[in-house]
Amino acid sequence: MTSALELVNLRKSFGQTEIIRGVDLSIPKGERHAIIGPNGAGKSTLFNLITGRFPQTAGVVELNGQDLAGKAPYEINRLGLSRSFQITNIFPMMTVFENVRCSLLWSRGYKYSFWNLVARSNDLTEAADAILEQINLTARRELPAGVLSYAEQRALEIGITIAGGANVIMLDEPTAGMSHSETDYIVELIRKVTENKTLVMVEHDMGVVFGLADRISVLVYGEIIATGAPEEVRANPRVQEAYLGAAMEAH
Amino acid sequence: MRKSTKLGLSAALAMAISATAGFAENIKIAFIDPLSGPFATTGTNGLAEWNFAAEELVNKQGGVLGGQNFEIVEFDNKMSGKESLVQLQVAIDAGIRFIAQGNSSGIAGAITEAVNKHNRRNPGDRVLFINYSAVDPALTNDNCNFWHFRFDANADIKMDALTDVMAKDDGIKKVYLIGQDYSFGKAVAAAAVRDLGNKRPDVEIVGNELHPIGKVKDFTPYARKIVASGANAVITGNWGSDMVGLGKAIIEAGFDGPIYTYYAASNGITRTFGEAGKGTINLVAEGALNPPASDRMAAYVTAFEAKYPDHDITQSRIANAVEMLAKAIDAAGTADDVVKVAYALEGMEHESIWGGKLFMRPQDHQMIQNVHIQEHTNENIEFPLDNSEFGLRAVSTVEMAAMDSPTTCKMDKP
Amino acid sequence: MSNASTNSRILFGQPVSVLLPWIIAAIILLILPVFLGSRSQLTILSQMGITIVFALAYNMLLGQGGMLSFGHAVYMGLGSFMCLHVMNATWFGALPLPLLPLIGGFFGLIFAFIIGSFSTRKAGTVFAMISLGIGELFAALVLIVTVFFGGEEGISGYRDEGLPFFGIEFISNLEVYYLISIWMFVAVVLMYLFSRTPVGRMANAVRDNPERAEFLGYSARWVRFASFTVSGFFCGVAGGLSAILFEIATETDLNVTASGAILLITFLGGVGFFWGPIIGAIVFTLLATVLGLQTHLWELYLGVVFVGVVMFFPAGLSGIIMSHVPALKTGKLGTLVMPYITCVLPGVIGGLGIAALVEMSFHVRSGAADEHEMTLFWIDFSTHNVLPWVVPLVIAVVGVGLAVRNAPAFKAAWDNASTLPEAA
Amino acid sequence: MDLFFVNIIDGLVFGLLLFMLSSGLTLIFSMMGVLNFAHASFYMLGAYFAYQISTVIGLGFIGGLIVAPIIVGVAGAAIERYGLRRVHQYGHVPELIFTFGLALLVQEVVKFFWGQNQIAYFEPEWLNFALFSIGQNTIEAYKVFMILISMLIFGGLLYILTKTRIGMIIQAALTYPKTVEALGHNVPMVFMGVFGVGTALAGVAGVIAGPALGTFPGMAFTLGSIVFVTIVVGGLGSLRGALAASLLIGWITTFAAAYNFEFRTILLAFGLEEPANIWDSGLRDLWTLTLPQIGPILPYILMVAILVFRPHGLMGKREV
Repeated sequence: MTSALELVNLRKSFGQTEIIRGVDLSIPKGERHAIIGPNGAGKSTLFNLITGRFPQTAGVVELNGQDLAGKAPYEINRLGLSRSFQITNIFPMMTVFENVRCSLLWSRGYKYSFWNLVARSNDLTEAADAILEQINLTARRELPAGVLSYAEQRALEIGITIAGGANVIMLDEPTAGMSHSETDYIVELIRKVTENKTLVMVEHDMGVVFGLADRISVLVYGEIIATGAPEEVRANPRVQEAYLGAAMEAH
Repeated sequence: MRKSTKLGLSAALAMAISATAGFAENIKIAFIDPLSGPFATTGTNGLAEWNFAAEELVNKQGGVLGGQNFEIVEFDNKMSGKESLVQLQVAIDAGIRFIAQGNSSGIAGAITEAVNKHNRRNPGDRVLFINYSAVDPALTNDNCNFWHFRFDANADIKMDALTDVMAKDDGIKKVYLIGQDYSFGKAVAAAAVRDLGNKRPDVEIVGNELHPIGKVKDFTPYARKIVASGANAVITGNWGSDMVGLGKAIIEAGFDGPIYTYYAASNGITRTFGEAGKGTINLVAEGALNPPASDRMAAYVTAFEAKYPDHDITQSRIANAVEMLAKAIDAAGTADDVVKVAYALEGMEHESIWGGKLFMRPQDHQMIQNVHIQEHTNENIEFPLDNSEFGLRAVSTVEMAAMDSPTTCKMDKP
Repeated sequence: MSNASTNSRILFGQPVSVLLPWIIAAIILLILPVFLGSRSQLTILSQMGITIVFALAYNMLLGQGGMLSFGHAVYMGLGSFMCLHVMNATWFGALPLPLLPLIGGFFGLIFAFIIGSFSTRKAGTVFAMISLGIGELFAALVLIVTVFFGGEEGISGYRDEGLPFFGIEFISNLEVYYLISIWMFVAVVLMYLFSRTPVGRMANAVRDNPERAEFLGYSARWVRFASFTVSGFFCGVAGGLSAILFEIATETDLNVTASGAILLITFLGGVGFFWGPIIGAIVFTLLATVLGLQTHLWELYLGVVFVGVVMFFPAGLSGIIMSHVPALKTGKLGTLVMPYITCVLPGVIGGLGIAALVEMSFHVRSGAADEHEMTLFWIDFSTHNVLPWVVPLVIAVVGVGLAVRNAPAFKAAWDNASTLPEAA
Repeated sequence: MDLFFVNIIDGLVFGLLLFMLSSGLTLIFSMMGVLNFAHASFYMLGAYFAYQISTVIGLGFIGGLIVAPIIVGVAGAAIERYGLRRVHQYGHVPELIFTFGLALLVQEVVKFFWGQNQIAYFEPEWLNFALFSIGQNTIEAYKVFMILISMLIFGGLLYILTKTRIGMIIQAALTYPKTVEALGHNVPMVFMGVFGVGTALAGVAGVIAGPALGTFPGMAFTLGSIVFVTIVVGGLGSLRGALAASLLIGWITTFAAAYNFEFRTILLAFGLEEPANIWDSGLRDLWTLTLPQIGPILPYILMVAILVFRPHGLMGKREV
């Protein structure tokens, strides 16, 4: 059985500086995997490499056994990978409902059609409403997404990300900038919506990471220094030395 | 009193003045030309001349048909063909039977075509098109029709007169042709090549080129070419800022031969050329202000300058058109049946206020008249232009220019 | 259009509330000639209809796709020229005139397809500048390629040489009005429906956030390209209608000024609502045609109004109208009447006073030397008396002063009317 | 060969004139992201103000050259402060449309106050003589004066941008507009200043170009879009790019106007046969086409090509 995501010797340089210095990582299907690491370790860059936002300098990214080299974000998305962003990235002038509905269009086969009317497609409306229900935004259905609260926008972002039914979900710091209660709410949400899917997330909040992840990879200076179950990683002396110690103290 | 009237909102949309022709005392002439936008200067100037001519030459003389006055109704076509057609439609709906337009041969072409269609489709309210300034020869040749009358000398006639004069000047050996890249510019160049070839085969045409209209920011490179070509005369049909830019650049580049032009006067152009243009700028046109042809004409111009200090009489044919239209309406005995008026205009002979005879050639409705070559100078100028000391002075005259010139016009007459 | 979640009656499978505006519009189009039936009025109405199609097609890019085009008249103009060439072709006699706009649309689509294939790669400034370059290029080509464009005179033809359509030859302006109205209605419906299709919806998404749209499986470039091509089609239809109405196409149809005008119209009407450009087209045509008959300074006023709208009401006229909806919903629209009378009305009157002063000084400067009489707002007076200057001055000062003084009260009333009372 | 040198000089004059406009515009564009459509309108205002000051008020040409740009700059800063900044919150498209409307409005206002005609704004007497001549072509002293003024401005601008603190901030803002704000500089103030200076530069260009190219209400329109072309071709945020592109376009348009190259030469070289009766041929426009006919649209072709193949322009650091 192929893994959901397979990174082989992945490298990325900006000019002279090598940010990602040979990452090897294999994430099996159905796993919840967290990538942690100190600031500037290259987590977001790694994310952007996987999702096709940047081209890699060297190495291979495989999604369900398929090489992603040279593919544009929309092509990668069509292969079943969906992501969220560190900075909220929604369609602010469209309604909440429209936001979700747009994210359903491609996967439901509507593609570039201009002979279907979206309002007439009951399957779209029902699916979008179901997702709104899942992310608890039904009451906000007709509001422009730009006026939602921060936590609601983050929830909507997750809704958009999972709506297309991708089997690999990548979340970039889903709880950044949230209060404790909001974080708890989002963690529950993530747990709920990624049921039976592969989840890859970057996260700073160790509580979230250890509560949610099946396995954790630690990225330091563009290299993965440890991968394993939360307890293994916590016990790994290199990790403690490089990163966790300080982070745990601060916690 | 106001002679120039504007149609109100009601007129345009609520049709308040529909079919007022029945009880109107005045005979209305629709003036359709640019009154806003970049070309408004020529438009407003023409409007002033129309208003003045109607007042002085018709209304103050007792009107036509025993006391009806001319009234000029202004329509702003914004120099757009389509807008002109809309305004034409409004004018026709307002019961106006005479359409005057002059700026741009392209628009004149659109109007003459629209008038032709309208008259064919609506025999009940036909109109006449008085073209007072558009000089594209096609309008009285291939594109002629019975409803169109041209009071200006067309580009070919002017060139014919100009080359008559140039042919006598042995100093001219090399001529440079330059013009705007559109129908009129091309017509001027073609006529110059043809006429010079006929009259002075020894004259060499050292340059014949077109530049984009209204797009050239700096004319210096053109001027350099002209100087380098060794030309001793330049012919151009340029107008507006293209004329000023070209003329100034040529003079500044050190050229001292004559520049023969069609439209290098008034509207700020004369003042801009000033001293530099003296002895260089020449212009070919019907009607000349200097020297005055008669006391009557001098009084007319003086009165105009007093009334419109910011305008000059640059389109003397407007006075001709007004006088001849009045005469034709009187002769036809009606201002409503334009067919009769048109037949009265055809072949009409008239003594122009500017001196000389006028003859509306029946074959093509092209006015035949005296054409003058005039120089830009400040000597012996009785009527200067642009409130400067400079003006135009006739130096030679071609009588009844191109009287027997051929025409390709085939007219369907009702 | 509102989402019909209420249990209203159903017609043609649609709630009546959704169809009602369309039905009303159709009835208005049908009976308008009864009231405005002269040839010129019909011509102006037809012109309005063409502008509506063009403006809506333009708004597919500007409002719905977030693409600012400075050369969009090219597609309408080319459609127009193509249709005139068809009208001059020998086989035109076999073509019913009502089908002609389809040909215009087809060519608009083809040209948009070609140009869009490289210009829609990027949105924003790149797209805007390419469109400007293309616009300038075609405007220049019109005068150079005389074989096709006919130079300055353009190309003209006869609409009544087509195959009679159920006996109609389209000679009279009324027949042409109905032809254009029907085409306009169909085009508007189609454009509205387009905005409801998946690709139309994604155009909004790409406008808002192209990157996010890419991560939803859509290529932003393809979405833009699709909108651009469809917009080109409707521009071409507008061009075809224009060919029918005016029977002529000239350089002024596709030069940069024409492209600028449609931007002005669309923005004036408001890009945020589907029907905004319709308002813009109606208002602009009226301003240009009617105000143009009233004053030589209409462009000055248009400039002031335009800059004012961009500065204070960026959502355009439709935005102003729709900003009353919250007050309507709270049921407090009535409370705005007095503030309107005390603030907006004096402001408008003051503005007219200023306009009167402008008109008078213009008249003094550019009128004939002995002509002191002028007419403004149906009042005759002499510009050489003092009183006619004092009156508008006082009106302007008092009007604007009142407006400024009462502005805070207006704003307070507005805010009060637009918000529901806090739940206690 | 004489003609070639003359054209080099003429192209230089026009190119430097373009640079005075494009340098200000590229600063404004790069920092604020505003494609200022009204930039050429400030150029026109410069010419008209200079006419008013030098001729009507009687301060002479130098008086106009000094005072007019200052007024234009102040007017520009005021428009930034009270107009553009207000519109800025709505986004880039309304901003652009605002400047578009402003350009229309300025043109109408100019027409209202100074009329439609070309006004009598001329070179000063003391510069109105032929300095030297190449072949039969004379070079006016005023042209050389224009070159000197432009060089002076370029030098001054270069000094300010590279040697002063404010220049450093501006340079940083050109490349990283967001970072400068993060560093705590008063960005609105910098914006207003840059807008004022940029428009003042356009004003200077107007003052010295008015007498040479004519002062009339359409002067902004004829030059307006070509200035955009210049900064897009030159590349965003690059003053040197703006200079290179200005000179390039200056020379392109000059040389295209100067040489009557005919396209039939190319067609014949391809072995095509010229139609016997050219005026009946469907391709007559192609056969009779000459370079000067298309000269003024060459910059647009260049721009479209640049945008399609090299979106960051000749020397730009980031995409348009």
